[in-house]
Parts: sequence; structure tokens; C-alpha cells
Amino acid sequence: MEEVIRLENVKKYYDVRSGLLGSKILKALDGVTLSIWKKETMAVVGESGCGKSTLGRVSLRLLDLTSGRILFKGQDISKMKEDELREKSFRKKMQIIFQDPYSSLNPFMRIGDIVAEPLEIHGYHREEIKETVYRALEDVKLVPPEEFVNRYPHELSGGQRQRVNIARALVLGPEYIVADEPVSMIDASSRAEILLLLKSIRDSREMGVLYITHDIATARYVAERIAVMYLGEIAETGLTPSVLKTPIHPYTIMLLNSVPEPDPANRRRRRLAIKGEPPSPLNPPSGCKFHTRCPVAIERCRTEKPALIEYMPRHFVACHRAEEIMRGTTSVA
Amino acid sequence: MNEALVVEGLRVYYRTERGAVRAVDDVSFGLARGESLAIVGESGSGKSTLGLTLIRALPTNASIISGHVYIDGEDTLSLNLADFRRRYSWRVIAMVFQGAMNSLNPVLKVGEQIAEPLIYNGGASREEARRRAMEMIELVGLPREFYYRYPHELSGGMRQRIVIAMSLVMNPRILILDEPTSALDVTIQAQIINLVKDLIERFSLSVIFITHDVSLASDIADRIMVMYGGQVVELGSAERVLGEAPKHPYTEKLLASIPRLRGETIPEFIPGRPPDLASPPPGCRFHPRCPYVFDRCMREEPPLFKVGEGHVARCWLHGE
Amino acid sequence: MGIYAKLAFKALSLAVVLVSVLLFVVVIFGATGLSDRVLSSIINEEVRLYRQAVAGQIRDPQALEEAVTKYRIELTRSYGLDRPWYERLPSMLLRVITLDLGRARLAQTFAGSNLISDIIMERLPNTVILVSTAIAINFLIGILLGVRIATRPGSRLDKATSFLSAISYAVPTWWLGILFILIFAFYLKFFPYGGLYSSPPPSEPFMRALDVVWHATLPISVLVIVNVGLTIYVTRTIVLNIAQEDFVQVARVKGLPENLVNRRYIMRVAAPPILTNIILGLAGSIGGAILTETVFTWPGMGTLFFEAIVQSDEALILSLVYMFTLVYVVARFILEILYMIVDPRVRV
Amino acid sequence: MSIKLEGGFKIFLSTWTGRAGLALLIILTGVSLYTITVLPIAEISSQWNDPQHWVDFPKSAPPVWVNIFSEKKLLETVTLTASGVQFSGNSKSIDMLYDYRGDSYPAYITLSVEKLRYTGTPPVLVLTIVRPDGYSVEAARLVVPPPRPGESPPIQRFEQAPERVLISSSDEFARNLAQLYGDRFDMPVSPYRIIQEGLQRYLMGSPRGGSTIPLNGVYRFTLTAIQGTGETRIERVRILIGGEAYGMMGTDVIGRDLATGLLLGFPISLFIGVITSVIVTGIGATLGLVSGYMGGKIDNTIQRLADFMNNIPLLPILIFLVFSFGAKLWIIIFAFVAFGWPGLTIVTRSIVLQLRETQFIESARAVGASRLRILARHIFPHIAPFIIAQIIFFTPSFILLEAALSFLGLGDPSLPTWGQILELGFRSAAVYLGYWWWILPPGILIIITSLTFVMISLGLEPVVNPRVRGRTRA
Repeated sequence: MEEVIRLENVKKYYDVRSGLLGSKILKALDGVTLSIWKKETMAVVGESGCGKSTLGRVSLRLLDLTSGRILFKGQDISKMKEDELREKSFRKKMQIIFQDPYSSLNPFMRIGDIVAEPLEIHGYHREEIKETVYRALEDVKLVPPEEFVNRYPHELSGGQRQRVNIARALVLGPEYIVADEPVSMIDASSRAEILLLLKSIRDSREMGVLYITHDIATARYVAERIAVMYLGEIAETGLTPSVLKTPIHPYTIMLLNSVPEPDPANRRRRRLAIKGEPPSPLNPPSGCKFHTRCPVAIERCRTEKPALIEYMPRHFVACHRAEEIMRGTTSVA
Repeated sequence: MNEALVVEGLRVYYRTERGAVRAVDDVSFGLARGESLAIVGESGSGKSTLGLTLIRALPTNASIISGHVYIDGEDTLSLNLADFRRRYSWRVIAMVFQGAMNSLNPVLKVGEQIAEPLIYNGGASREEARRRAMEMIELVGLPREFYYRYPHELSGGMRQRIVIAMSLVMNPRILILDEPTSALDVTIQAQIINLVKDLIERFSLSVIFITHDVSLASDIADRIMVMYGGQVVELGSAERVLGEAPKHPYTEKLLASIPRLRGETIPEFIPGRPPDLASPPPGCRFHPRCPYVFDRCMREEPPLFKVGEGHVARCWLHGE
Repeated sequence: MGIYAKLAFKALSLAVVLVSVLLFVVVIFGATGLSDRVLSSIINEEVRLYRQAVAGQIRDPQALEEAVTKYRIELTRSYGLDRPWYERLPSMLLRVITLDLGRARLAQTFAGSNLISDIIMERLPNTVILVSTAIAINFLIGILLGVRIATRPGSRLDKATSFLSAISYAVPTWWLGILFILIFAFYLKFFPYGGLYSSPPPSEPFMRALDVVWHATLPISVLVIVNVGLTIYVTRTIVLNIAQEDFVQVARVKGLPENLVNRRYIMRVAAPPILTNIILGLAGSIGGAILTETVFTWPGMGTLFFEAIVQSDEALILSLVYMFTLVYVVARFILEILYMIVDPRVRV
Repeated sequence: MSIKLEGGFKIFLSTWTGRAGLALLIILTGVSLYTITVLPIAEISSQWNDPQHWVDFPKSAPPVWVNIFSEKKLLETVTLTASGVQFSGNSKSIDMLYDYRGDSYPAYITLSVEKLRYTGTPPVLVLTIVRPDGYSVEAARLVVPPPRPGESPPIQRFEQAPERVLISSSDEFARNLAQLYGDRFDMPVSPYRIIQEGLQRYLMGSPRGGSTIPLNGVYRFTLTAIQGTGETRIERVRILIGGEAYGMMGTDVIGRDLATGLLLGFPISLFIGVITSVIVTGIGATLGLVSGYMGGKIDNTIQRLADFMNNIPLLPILIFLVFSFGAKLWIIIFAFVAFGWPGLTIVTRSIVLQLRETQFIESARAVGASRLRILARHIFPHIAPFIIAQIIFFTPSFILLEAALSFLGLGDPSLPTWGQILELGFRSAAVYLGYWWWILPPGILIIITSLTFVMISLGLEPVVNPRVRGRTRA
């Protein structure tokens, strides 16, 4: 198996102006390391503002990174300029699918032109373009394609638009795709359709996918591995079944507990909820960033930042009390 | 009489350029005292319009074509608006509107916004009203000093708490919650839902909980009312509708589409899109998307069939 | 950032604007050689006074000439006229800021002083009175009518107002002034042609005040008529948008009386954007005032500006550009403070 | 894109403001084109500022059509002209007819002769007037100067400026009239009295009780060339009978034909408005695009500058600039451009910033689209309608601004504009004297021109900002 993309200690800081002269540093990503393999989906989950979307964009070099390295199939692309990324075909090999099915398609362009644009940019021939566009539309089940190429985005439903988005991402034959909350803005009854489509295309095209979501339940069906992020850092990451069945980090445990399930028995229970709100990323807590909301935090958590350590096979956790939690001597709930 | 609220044959249409949009089309149900009813449906199912109708807050292009809404036996739709506002609104029936930020006036202190109905509609003195508002703020888990904050100084979760405090300040018996957590993260959502559960118990509220999220509905509701295309397609106890036996194909498919954290099922999807309520399909409104469709569904609109104890479904599969 | 820091920042940036405008103006003055002329006319004036003063003491014409020439050279050096204009920038800047620009060519005060600072100080209040009254009336009428119209959008009145405000955008203020003079002064003789007082002005203070009001009616009406259409239209749009906000409906559902909803949930929220609009319209009002004053020979800074142009009085023009910018900046600052009071969102 | 444009035009035409604005624009453009192509602009504009040219015309005369509305009829000013008059062997004279109808006498009568050529001996031009009652008087006798040494025929005279004879104050004429009255009407008057009372009242009157009453009817003005040998050719002969009313639009205090001035105003006003607006919008939008799309230091600099410029009261600075650099058209336009761009830059930038955040732009970046391509394919189509609307929206403000500057005496003096006509009117106290024909038309034309663009803007509004009508929720 081949590693498609690898992020090494990637940091992304923003300079936020506040007041007359003062400026603060917003640490959107504070040292993230992860890698994605061919035919694999990595889900990144977390609350809004945890840096998961930034992570996706940085990995594609749509945003510059402050420090760290990004390797695409072994090649360091973290310092490349935009022109170089295009000329060396990296832009062909990495794509993104967006959350909003409405603002992600240029309303002035026909579906055919939207899907063809990437090919035009990379200098494909006319005949080739038409053929590729039709094949991509067929792949995302917008059939027959000739019926869709001349339509405008506003003539399509949310689900159909999202499929156009996927088609546009696919035409260049990418090896790495970032899917940024691809189903959060479409109706519940059509979500599964898009997710399953994404999964089957990933398999047939042998891509690596970074699936960004706030909804852990959807991650379960598409991702082989999960990374849980909190305030710009990875709190826990591992194989999906492992993380979901034996979550170790208190944040993961509580996050999983917050997710509602359609069970009528629930109304007699109170869900285990994380107290308070996430702290401002402009002024993150010292030590373990989760200690302010953690029910099992100890003094050490306040001062010392926990390292991401492998506690189970391919299952990493950044928590000082991971071992106690695993042994059951400390209970989060 | 044990019913806090009874809705009978309610129809609400919107005037649009494309013609009348039948947002609520012949809806009837009852809400018992102390009961929680969840109204579940996708966007465009008419569930929010229904909520706005109950509290008489419809936009100007909507009109109530027919129907009755009885509270304590009085038909509140027959009252003129001013009477309704004086006697029922906020005192008897209150609502947490969708989108907390939009429900709060950006230039007034949140405490004042909570206290105002007490002064202007409850005859309380300013001092009393402030004290009561502060109590309410404490009740929803925020410090009393938040009385003096402005909406923009609060996070989404805090605003939602304020809006809930605001809805309960006049001690209403009936509370409508319209997607109270849809813009919040799951962690904050869990906090708010826990809070709502506490408050329901504490004040013995009769609750109408409007949501698109079946899982959330199951968290609060005694009974579930599923809406599709402006109509009630299934209504029954949570145990029956969400548990062993959903009786309408739409409910069944909706449940099957939910991704779950546990279990082996793989989520399904419903092909097609919701009906255009300006020109709904003939017969059963769900028939173009229904896996069990047969010819009668395309011709005749099914009535609500009784499918069990207090359980009805609008589907020909349950016809004679 | 605290409210005081914000205010300080605003004051600072407006001060920067003021100084930059001055610098810009002074540079152009220097580069086009106009400043040389201003300075040499100041020197000439002082030399003339000096000659008069010493003429009594020095009898010998040659000695007198020598003394005068010596004095002139001294002055030339002290004013920096012997150096290129860019070296004089700082002193010129200071001169403008303190309005120390010598005497006007022809304009003078009522009492006969032709010192520029005296003239401007005499004219400034007249302009401020005219403009501020017009702005106040404009917004009073505009807001009242705008709110009223907002309650019935799409009505005939609403459409008429929108159209009238569009027309008023196309009408030059000064031309309307001329038209008003023609109609109300020339044909109907209801109002005077212009000026501040009748000639001779009434001696009794109350009658005198009344006389000013009588003279101010036409210019103020013109300023109001030209601007009020837009104010009505903008107020209407703002109020209409706010009235559709959810929190207004929530307030009604809360059982609050309608007038309270209007006051606290619509007007209170509309105040900041309406104020923004006043701030944006300020620059235009000042421009309109220059022209309107000119038309009605209202003895303010606008009429003075016109006189200065006609008389090619460079020093006076320079001072007036400075004064207009100053008035604008001060007015703007006052409104910004007001804005912070009405909008809690900027106070953080 | 093309579908959008067509649809937009349809929406535009569906509004009555759009239709009215477009109709007005067509009329304005038509008048401007007529003015440019038919009138000799350069010649007329130089004539406009030459008081000599207008010396014969009645001063501050109202237009002739006021007679339709008023009881008392004003005498119209009449110009009798003959062009390319050839005097040779057979035809030694030309006739010009004046049909006099009125209760008052003309104010004056002038004869002017322009560009005369002769061969042979210098001619003498004699003007005789035959009254309706058949009596004739010699009114003027013009001796054309003889050839100077070295001059060879044809001899050219009155080339630079026309030779002008104010016959209504000619002593010679007065003597002739005195003789006529003495001989024929038995009413002895001295030439002195005739000059004093106005020669016209004797020329165009019949005696009545020691004075005269107007004698209406056709007067024949005959110009005869008395010449020994050779021929004479005159380019233009003009006899101007000055009345109290003149032309379609009247005259100003210098006697200028306001109709000409107003006509010249059309192309100039449109030119200033449209050109400035196009340049301002071009610069403003480009800076906004650059600022919004490039970001960083460039953005910061542009925004600071724009903010700063936005904080300056415009008119005083404009007055100052035009005053310092001189009132030339290009300086005026430059000043407008220099201070006009910031507003649009700020707005364009905010639109671009919004667009830049949209996911379709981000996805274009993700597939490797160059900045230029994103600007051209994705951003520009979105702001193009807005920019066009802005050009139209800005046009009236520049028309008004130029008029305001002109009114303050800072208009380009080489080009007559409506603002300048008003300025002179205001300065010559036309308002206080009630010379409404001098004040109203230029103002109304300024308003109509501005209004044209305002109406087009209104018509474009639903195209550029399609607002959702009504709210629907479900």
C-alpha cells in the first residue's frame, strides 16, 4: 500500500489584529501529523472551530502553512509556489469537495463547463474533455450526461449539485481528495446516497480521502481511520472500529456520548455532556487544551502538554490519563 | 379534558409567484397536558409553518385557509390577534424560534428582553421583572450578570439558553421548540437538550418539539408526528413509531437513512426529492419516492388509517 | 479594544486625514507657485505698514528706501521666500493650521477687518447654523416619513417617494435655490433674495432673530428638499428590512404592545444604520452648503469661498479648504461618538 | 452569459423607468450627435466667448414664443441675410424684405457686410429702405476702401471682421428722414430730435399728432452697389432689426443666442458625465478587484488610501484643485477621477472578498486555475453587471459636479456648458431681474440629463439586485 499524503507537524497560525497595535496569534493548527493511504479514508471529526477545515485546505496547499511538512507521495510540496504546484501536476492529483452545494458552483456556468474547467486549465484536448466530462457525470450517476451538461446549477437539487461537485473533483483523476462536510447541507434522506457514492468512487479510482465532518456517525460508514481534533490538535486517532468501540481520550468519549441515536428510551436518560464551551483559540489553555472541560483532569494536565502515544495497535491518544482510563481505574462518565 | 392543545383540520397556504404553496394541508392532532410531541420532517414538510401558526406568528404572505386550534377548549384562531397576544401568547403558549441569534434584538441587553413581557404584559414592576429575569437566566445555567450582556457578546449555546429563558419567563403551559439546536455542535446540543428535559419536568410543560432530526426527537418526545409534504403521514407513540414498528414507508426509510454509531446497518437513502407544494403529485404525496408504490397510491390520496393503539399512518398499505 | 481606545483611534485617524489634506493642499500650493504669491502679498502688506510707520521718523527718502528694502529682505528671509517651497512646508503647514495667512484681498468682516482669521471666525457660525439646522430638519422629516412609509410598502405613497427621491438626486441644489429665489422672492415676494439680515437689520433682538429665520427659510428649504427624498428612502429601506427580522416578530409574539415593538425593536435597531447614513451624507451636505450659501448670499464660509474664487484670493481659498475639512472632521467625530452610544455592538 | 444578458435587458425594459430613461438617452444622444455633426463646434465655441460676435444682438431678450402667452406683444428680433451676393453689370442691387408687425418700434437696426471682393473701381454700397406707404429713404452709404499700393484684384475687404454700420444712429439717415417728414408729411422735425427719440420710430412710423404711430407692413431694404467698372461679390449681408424678443431661447446679457449655448451643452455635458464615469468606474473597480483579490500589503495600501479619500469633503478639495491647476476640461476630469474612485473601490473589494470566499472560487483554485483565469472566468462575470450599473449611476453625479464647479466660476471657459450659462446669469443678477429664460432652461436640461441616467439606474436595479419578493417559509 502506498502513502498518498503525509502531514508532519503541520502548524497554521493566523495573525489576528486586535486593538490599535496589538495582534494575537490564532493557532488554527498546532502541530498536526497524519497520513492517508491509497484506497483509504481518514475522517477528521471535531467541533466547529477545531481546525478541521483548515487542515483540509492546508493539506491541499490552498492555504499556506506556518511550519511543518506536507509530502504528496513522498514529495515535499509544503513550500511550492502556486505555479509550481500547477506545472508539476500536483493540482491535478489533489482535489476538494465542498460543503455547500449552492455556493460551490458558479451560477453563471453550465454544468458541462463547470466539470470541464479543470481539464481546460490543464490543457486537455477538446475531444478528450468531452469524453472525460461525460464519463465523470456517469460516474456520479448524473445520467444521461447529455441531459445535464447544458443545465445551470440552479436547475439542480442539492444532492445533484453535490454530485456535480464530485464530478468536477474527479475529472482530473486525482489520487487524494478532501471532502469537507460533503453532506451536512443536504437533506437527511439523500445523505447516504452521496456518502456511498463517494466510497464506491474511492474504491474504483483508488484514491486517498480526507473526510472532514462534525458528525461521527457518518464517519463510521466511509472511513477506515478517524482522527478527533480539539483546538487545532489531534486528541485521538486510530482505526475507526477501535476508536468508536474503545475511545480513550475523555473528549472522544464525551463526544461519542453526545451523539443522539433514534432510540425512544433516550428520553428517560440525560446525555453525558461536556461542560462549558470550547475555549477561544486565541487564548488556548496551557498544558492539555482540553483540561478546562475535562472531568478527569489532574494538575499535570494543566501544565504539561500530553504527547500522542500509541496505546493500542494503530490507535494514538494524547492524554496523560489514557492508561488509567484504559484499565478502567478512572471513569469519564 | 386532558388535552392542552387540539389542532383540527388546519390548512395554511403561502401566496407566491408560482401560486399557492400548501405548506400545511389538513393537519389534525392533540397534545396532552405534560406530554412531549415531536414533529419530524425534512425541510419543506410544513413543520415550521405549523409551529408559527400555533403561536400566530405567520409571515404576511401566509394565510390560514381553514381549521381550529383549541387551547383549553377555546378556538384561538377565532380570536383577533390583539386578544390572542394579550391572553395566550407567551402566557399560555410560548415558543423558542429557530435561530437564536435572530430571535434576539442586537441592541438590547438580553436580560431586558427576557424581562419585558413581565412589565408590559404581566403587570410586574421593573424591579420584580429584573429579579425574575435573573432567576430565569440562572435557571438555564448562566450567571445572573448575563442580564447585562448583549447578544453579540454570547456564544451560540449561551444565546440558545437565553432564548429558552425568555420563552419560559411568563410560566407558559405549552412550549414550542423549533429546531432549538440545529446550529449547534453536538456537544453543546447535548447540553441544551439536557437543559430542556430538566425544564420540561420542572414546569410540567406540554411540549411541541419541531425537528428534522429523528434522533433528537427520540430524545424528548412521548409521541412522534411525522410530516411529509405538508401532511401528517404518521403519528403515534415514540416507542411504536421509532421503535419496533414504523408504519409509513417514509418513516421507515427516514429511520433507515440515519447513520448510527452502533449496530451493523448501513444507511439507506430515499431517491428523488420532496414534492413541490405549489403543485403536489396526485394521490399519495410520497408515491414518486415510495418503494412499495402501487396503482392506487398514484390516483387516490390515502387517509390516516389506524394502525395500532393511538397510532395512525397515511398509507394505502394499511387500507382494507 | 475599549470604547475610549476606539474613540482615540477614530480621533487620531480623523486628525491624520486633516493633516494629510493640509499637506496635500500645501504641497500643491507650493508646487504651483501659489504659496509664493500668498507670502509675498503678506510681505508687501507688512512692508507697506512698516513704510507708513517709519515714514514719520526717517525724513531722507533714500534712507527710507534703504530701511524699507532692508526690512523687506529680512521679512523675505524670515518667511522663507528666499528658499524653495518644499523647505517652507512645515512653516506653511503651521501657518494654515493657525489661520495665520495674512489678509484677504477684498473680503472683510462686518467691522471692516480684512484679517483672514477674523473673517473666517465671523462666517463660521453662520455656516454651522445653516448646515446643522438643515441636516436636523432633513433627518427629522426623513425619519418620520420614512418610518410611516415603511409601514405600507408597495403603496402609492411608497412608490411616489421612491421616485421623488430619485428625482431629487438629479436636481442641483444651487439651481433649486435660484428657482426658489425666482419664484418666492422675485414673483411672490414672500421671502428675501438672500443675505442674513434685512437692511437695516431690526434693532430689537427678538425681531432680529425672526429676521434671520425669515432669511434662512429659503436656503434651508432648498437644502432639506434636495436631501430629504434620499433620507426618506433610505430610512424606509432600513426600517423595512429590520421590521422583517425575526426578533421583531418574536417581540410581538411575546405580547409586547405595538408601539413598544416599534420603538425598541425597530427604531432602536434602525438608529445605527440611519446614523451611518447621516455620516455618509455629511460630505455632500457640506458641498451643498457651499453652493446654497452662494446662491442666497448667506454670509457663511460657502459664500466666502465663492468670493475668494472670484477674487482669486489664494490665501483665503487655502484657509477655507482647511476650515471645511476641519468642520467636516469635527462633525464626523461627534457623529461617531453618537454612533458608539446607539450601537452596543461597536462598544466592545 | 448571453442568456443572462438578454434576460437582463428584458427585465430592464419591463420597468417604465428603464424605458423612459432609455428613450431620454436616445434623445440626448441624438441632439448631441446633431450638434457635433451639423454645427461647426469649434467656430461656434470661439464665437461664444467673443463679445464682438454678439454685439448686434438684443441683450437679455426673452424668447419669441412668450408672445403666445402674454397680452403685450414683444417685437421679435429679425435678421435679414443674403449670402453670396453678386453685383455685376445687370443686377446692381438686392432686395431684402421685412414684414413689420408690432406695437413697438425696433430697438435698433444694423447693417453688416462680411467678406467683400471687388474688381475694378471700389464700389459704394447704398442701402435704401422703401416703406409700406411707398416712400423711400436712403439709410446708409458705405464706401469700400480703395486698393492699397501693391494690392491686386480681386481686392478683399472686411475679411477678419464684418463691416458694421449701426444705421439707427446714423446722422446722415436722420437728415434723410427729417427731409422725408418735412417734405412729405408736412411735419418738420430736426435730425437731432430724430436721433434722440430713436430713428426707428420715424423710419417705421406715420405721423400722428406731432409724434408717430407704428406703420406696419412690408419694408423693402435695397442694397445697391454703385461701381464704375468691374464686379463686386459679398459673402454675407446682414440686416438686423433689433426687437425685444429673440429666437427660441432668448439671449443673455451679452446678447448671446442662448439656444446655441444650450445646444452646445448637450455633447459637453454627456461627454464629461460619461467619460468621467467610465474612467472612475474603471479605475475604482480595477483597484477594488486588485485590492480584494491580491490581499496583503497591496490591499492594505489601497484600502487606507481609499478610506482616507473617503474622509475628505469632496467639493472644497475639487474647488481647490481646479483653482490651483486652472479650469481646463482635462484637469476637471482628472480631479473628478482622482477623488471619485474610492467609494467604488471599497464596494468592489467587498464583493470580491465575498466572492473569494465562495467555494466555487476555491475549487477553481484547487484545480490549479491561475489568478488571471479566476478573475476573468469567475469573478469578473459576477461583478460586470454591477460595474455597468455603477457607470450609469455615477454619470449624473459627475454631470452635476461639473455644473456645480462651472456655477462657481471654475468651468473650462473655452467650452460653453449649462453650468457656465447659469453662472453668468447668476452673476449678472438675472435672478433678481426675473430673466427666467436664462435661468430655467439650463437647469432643466441639467436635471433631464441627470435624470436620464438616474432612471436607467432605477430600471437596472431589478437586473443587478434581483431581490426576493415576499418571504416563504415552510
